[in-house]
Amino acid sequence: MKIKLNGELKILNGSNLLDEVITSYLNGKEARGIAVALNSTIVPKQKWNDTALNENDEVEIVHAVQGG
Amino acid sequence: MKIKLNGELKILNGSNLLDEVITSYLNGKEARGIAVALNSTIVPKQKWNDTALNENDEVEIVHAVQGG
Amino acid sequence: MKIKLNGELKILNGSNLLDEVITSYLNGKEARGIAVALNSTIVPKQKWNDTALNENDEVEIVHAVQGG
Amino acid sequence: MKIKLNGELKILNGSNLLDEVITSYLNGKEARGIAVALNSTIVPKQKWNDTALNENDEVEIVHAVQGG
Amino acid sequence: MRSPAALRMTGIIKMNKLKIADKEFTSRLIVGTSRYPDPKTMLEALDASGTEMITVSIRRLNMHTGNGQESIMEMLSKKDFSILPNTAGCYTAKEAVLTAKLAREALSTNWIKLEVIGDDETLFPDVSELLKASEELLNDGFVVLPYCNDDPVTCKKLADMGCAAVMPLGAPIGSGMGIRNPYNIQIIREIIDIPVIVDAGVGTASDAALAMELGVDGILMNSAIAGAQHPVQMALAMKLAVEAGRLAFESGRIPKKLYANASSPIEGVIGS
Amino acid sequence: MRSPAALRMTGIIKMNKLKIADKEFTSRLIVGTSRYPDPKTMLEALDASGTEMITVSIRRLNMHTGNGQESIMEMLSKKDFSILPNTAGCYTAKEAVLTAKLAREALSTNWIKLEVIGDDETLFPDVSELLKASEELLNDGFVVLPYCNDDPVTCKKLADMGCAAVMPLGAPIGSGMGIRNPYNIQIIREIIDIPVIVDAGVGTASDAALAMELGVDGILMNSAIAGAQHPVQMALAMKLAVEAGRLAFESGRIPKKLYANASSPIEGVIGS
Amino acid sequence: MRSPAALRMTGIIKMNKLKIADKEFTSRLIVGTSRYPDPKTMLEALDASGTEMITVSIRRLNMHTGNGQESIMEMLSKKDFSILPNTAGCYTAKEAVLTAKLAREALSTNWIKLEVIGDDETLFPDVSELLKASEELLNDGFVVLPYCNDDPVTCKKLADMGCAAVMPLGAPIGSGMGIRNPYNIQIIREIIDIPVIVDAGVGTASDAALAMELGVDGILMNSAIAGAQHPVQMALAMKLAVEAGRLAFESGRIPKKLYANASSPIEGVIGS
Amino acid sequence: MRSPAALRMTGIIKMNKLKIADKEFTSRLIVGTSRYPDPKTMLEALDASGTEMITVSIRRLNMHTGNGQESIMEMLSKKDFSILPNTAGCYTAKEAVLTAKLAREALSTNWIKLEVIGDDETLFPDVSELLKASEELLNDGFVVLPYCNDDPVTCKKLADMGCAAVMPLGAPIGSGMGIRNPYNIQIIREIIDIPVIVDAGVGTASDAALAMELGVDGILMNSAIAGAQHPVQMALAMKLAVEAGRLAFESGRIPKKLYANASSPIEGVIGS
Repeated sequence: MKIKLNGELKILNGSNLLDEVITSYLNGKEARGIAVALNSTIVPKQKWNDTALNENDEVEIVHAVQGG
Repeated sequence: MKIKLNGELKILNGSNLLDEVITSYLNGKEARGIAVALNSTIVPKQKWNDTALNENDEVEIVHAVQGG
Repeated sequence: MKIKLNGELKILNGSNLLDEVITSYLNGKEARGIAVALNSTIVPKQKWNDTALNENDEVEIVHAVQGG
Repeated sequence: MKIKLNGELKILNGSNLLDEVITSYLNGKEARGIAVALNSTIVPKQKWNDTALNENDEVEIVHAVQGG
Repeated sequence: MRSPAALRMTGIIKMNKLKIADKEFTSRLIVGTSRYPDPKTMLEALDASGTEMITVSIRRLNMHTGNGQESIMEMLSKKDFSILPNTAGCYTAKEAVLTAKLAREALSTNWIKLEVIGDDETLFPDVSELLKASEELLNDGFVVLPYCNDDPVTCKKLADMGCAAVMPLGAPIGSGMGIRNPYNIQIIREIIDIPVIVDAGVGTASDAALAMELGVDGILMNSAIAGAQHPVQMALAMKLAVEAGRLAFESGRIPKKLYANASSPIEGVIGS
Repeated sequence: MRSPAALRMTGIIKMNKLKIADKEFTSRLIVGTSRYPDPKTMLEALDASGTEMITVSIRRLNMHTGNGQESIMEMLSKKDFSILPNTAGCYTAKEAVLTAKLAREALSTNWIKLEVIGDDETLFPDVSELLKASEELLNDGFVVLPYCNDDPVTCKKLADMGCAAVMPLGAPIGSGMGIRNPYNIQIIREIIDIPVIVDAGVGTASDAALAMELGVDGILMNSAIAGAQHPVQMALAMKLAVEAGRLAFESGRIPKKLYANASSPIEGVIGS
Repeated sequence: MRSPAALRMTGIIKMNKLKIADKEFTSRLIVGTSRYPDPKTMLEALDASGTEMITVSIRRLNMHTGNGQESIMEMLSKKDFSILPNTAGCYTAKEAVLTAKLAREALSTNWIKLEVIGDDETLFPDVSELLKASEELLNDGFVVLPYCNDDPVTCKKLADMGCAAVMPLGAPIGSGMGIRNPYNIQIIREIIDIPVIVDAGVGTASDAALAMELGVDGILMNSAIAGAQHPVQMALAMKLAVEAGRLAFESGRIPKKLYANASSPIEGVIGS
Repeated sequence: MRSPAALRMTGIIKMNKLKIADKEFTSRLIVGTSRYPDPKTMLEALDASGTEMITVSIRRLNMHTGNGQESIMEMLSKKDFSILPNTAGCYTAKEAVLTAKLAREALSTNWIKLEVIGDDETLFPDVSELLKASEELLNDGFVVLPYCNDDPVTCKKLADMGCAAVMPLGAPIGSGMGIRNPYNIQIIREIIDIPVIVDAGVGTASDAALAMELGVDGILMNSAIAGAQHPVQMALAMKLAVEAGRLAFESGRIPKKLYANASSPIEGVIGS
């Protein structure tokens, strides 16, 4: 299944659960201070577990950086 | 029949033709350089003759004045 | 003997010693922080005693006041 | 005889009359619109003829140029 | 000596013409017709200003005379100015659009100075309503000259939409404060391809010259002339100032420097 | 439409003349003759500027040609300007007085633009030497127009001494910075009874207009015209700007306000 | 001598606090966290500035390190600033609203500095999109602080809508041009009842002091500090300047006059 | 967070000290003692200003009390300021020299703020008399700080003569007009090697900050503090403003640009 993750194409071979996709992306980093949008809708952290991704979904994983 | 002419109430006792209402309002003054709107729609001069007014119609008769 | 003291005419009936003229002018006030000029020349405090005034001498007794 | 003419040393072999020194300097150019100073004093044109130069005299021959 | 006009004719001095939509103007000054002491002074001031286009307002025809709402067109009868009606007094796109259409009908011109006011203390435009009205009027075939903020983004939108010019304000209408933010005007001039007319704010001749030196294409003014103690004389001052500013802009001014640069020659000083 | 000249002739618009000593000038612009690309451009620029008085410098007659020190009087042969020689390049009263006397002899004029420079980076005047030279030249019958600081006290002294005008600087010579301190110029204009000519600093047309609007009587400039990319055109711009500024000054401008004041009538708006 | 802090404590000098929505701030300076030479300098500068609220941006989490997109929250770990996320980089209401919601989720704050940019050369706001985004976010419970033009009409709309403050620009972001139009800022301050924060444009300390003297409630800056040669020192300069400007505003300055007014006493001069 | 004082102590922020003749000052603000509502307010304001040197005038000792000519030294009894007597009210070199000598005798200091006034409407200096008095006093061993025009040539002469500082005016005394000609002040700062103190003209905090950002070494003020509605608070504002301006000057500000420069990162925006 193909999704777009932070603007880049990603093939999901394993689970299509949002939670697992995020965990895999974070690669061991703690999931603090981040937010996630699925197809331009926020998915709160407590829903990551319930959210299955579909073909062509667009996922954004963001956090706060230095800004003015 | 009651209409509003340039913001003021007017009772039409005679004709309800727009043309005649205008002529009466102009009181002998030539109808040059003026424009007329009926209920916020422009009525070109050539249509004044064909246009009958209805109860509560709002007529605006305007011209150009000094402006900045 | 007439002198001018701070711009005002003064008749000296008694001593014409500068020191005494100053003391009299100060009227009990301590002679600290003041300076004296006789005919546009400074007279240092230690010379007041030695300085006799002459007819029409001009004496200035000044001190520091608020200034910008 | 040595003089200074417009800041430059000049040896006078012939006449020491100011008039002739000027004429020689002008080299055929008409003496209009010029002024002459000898040792920082103006010498009017009518006096050029009467004025003899002395050793080390300083002569300035000036005219008007473009200026702001 | 040759007169300025003569100099221009000989081709020594060329001042570009102003082109808005399909009209060409020699004068870069657009003048309002309001608030003069009397019609005679107005006509003389318009003459003195050298303007070729004047603004008028659209108001209800009021049969009572002497109320300051007489027909301007009658006053102008023998004059040959281009007429630019405005939508002054309109606070919504709807009012402004209707007023523009009435103007077109009354004056047989599809040109409109589009004003949509947002606030009666500042008379600053309402940006959203202005954009809406511009769009509608452009779709309806109008030549739209919008009075707008000195905001590059709004001006860019108006230009992209198809307006014939943008008319950013120099300062509040009638304030006489001059060009309060020359930087914004300069930015607008640089990023927009259509004519930029400074509308409102000019108080005196140097304001007009300065605006023109920023490269704008023209100036629209009213109060600065009509409200001066001597309107006709001020009109002439403005005419000259606009020309002066434009010529200076086209002449390529000397650069600014902190220190001096002698104008007279340094060599040949006596005693040196 | 009547031309500006026509308007003035009809008496509708009157611009006062400038009187310095016993001469009267219609033009309020005095122009320097230095640093133009070439003599032809200079002559055309002088014409375009409308000036009636031009400045020249006094320099050693140098028989080598092509050195920029040619006789200006030959260039001007057929022109009829009043000539105002300057003492540019002088750093002491003594040099300046001698230069003034040479100028009088060479040019048959007792008018002198008195410059006594204090520093070659700023070309600001040396006040003490200037006062000394002024006094000497006045005693010797000169009509003295001193180039001075924008210092009210120095200007007052020069006026009281008998100078024909004071010529405070707007900014350093050739800097093009405009009128850096309009307040001082305004104070000088208010407390002095003789003509005030702003000398030096003007960079572009709006600077000239602004100076005139402060009420000064005239402007002397050189670099702003000669150094522009198009000197002749800039000369015309300056002519117009000086006239515009003077007319505006005499016209009584509208007051400045923070808020707006509608120029179009408020009554009779449709839908109201 | 008593320190400033001591003076304030004794009640001799009181500086009002800044209240935005339900938060109260002693510091009137909001500081951006971007473009410092390194995180250590940033932290020291934030300390030196005395700020209590800092801005951050929301960006895609990028697992490649050393790209300037590291988590700011980790850098700040031990610090206790209020965090004001921004929507920098958004060009539409839609993007800005989504970014605001992501910020709320990531940072557990409903405060948002709302930026909707209209043009990437000027970084001026897009007024229409800004109004739209403000409305949506207000409806969704956000505390909205919009970055906007110095346009009184837009500011009034934003205030009427329920924004917690308006943040008009002083000059383009990062331009360091100062308060280009103090008149508009003054008008905005007078006609709006909510806090006015000048956002963008400040270049140096006097700009900040001048803005505060116009009566605005605070200043948001980033480049002026981060881009200075010595950011920590400049941060302190800005802290002091904001305090100085605010105190001066509250102190009631002397009026401006063209002429002098002796400060020393006139009587009792010797020889008089 | 560390306080400003703490930051300076740690060596992170260093502000250079001001050295005039042989004295070193931490504060760059010299404050006048005249025209406060009452002596108590004066003392509190002096404290709040952080000044280390205050000016006083020399006047005839008048035995009538309550005339504003009381001894300032008694008011100050427990304070430890350096005292800088002035020659305010003197119109000639002779008066000023005598006043300076009286001051030296009365106050046991050879420091003098030399004022020789040329005109009582502007209180501008008389340049010739000022130079004369400076020379005499320097020969007599005084440490001379002359109040002078913002004239680079006069300042250079005063510096070359041996004055300990030059004190050009920013605007007329008591006018509150700020630094009317920052260009001249900047030129003076660049061409003179001794301390430059701006004396007179400052009206509010931003004026003081701006002056310091030009690189001057200090500011002398009186009316701006004493005449404010809240003098003590304004004194603190001025203290902070002078520090802010100096720190900003030493910090190396960002350059000014016409266009924007994003402060937030451009990469990583969502949806991009």
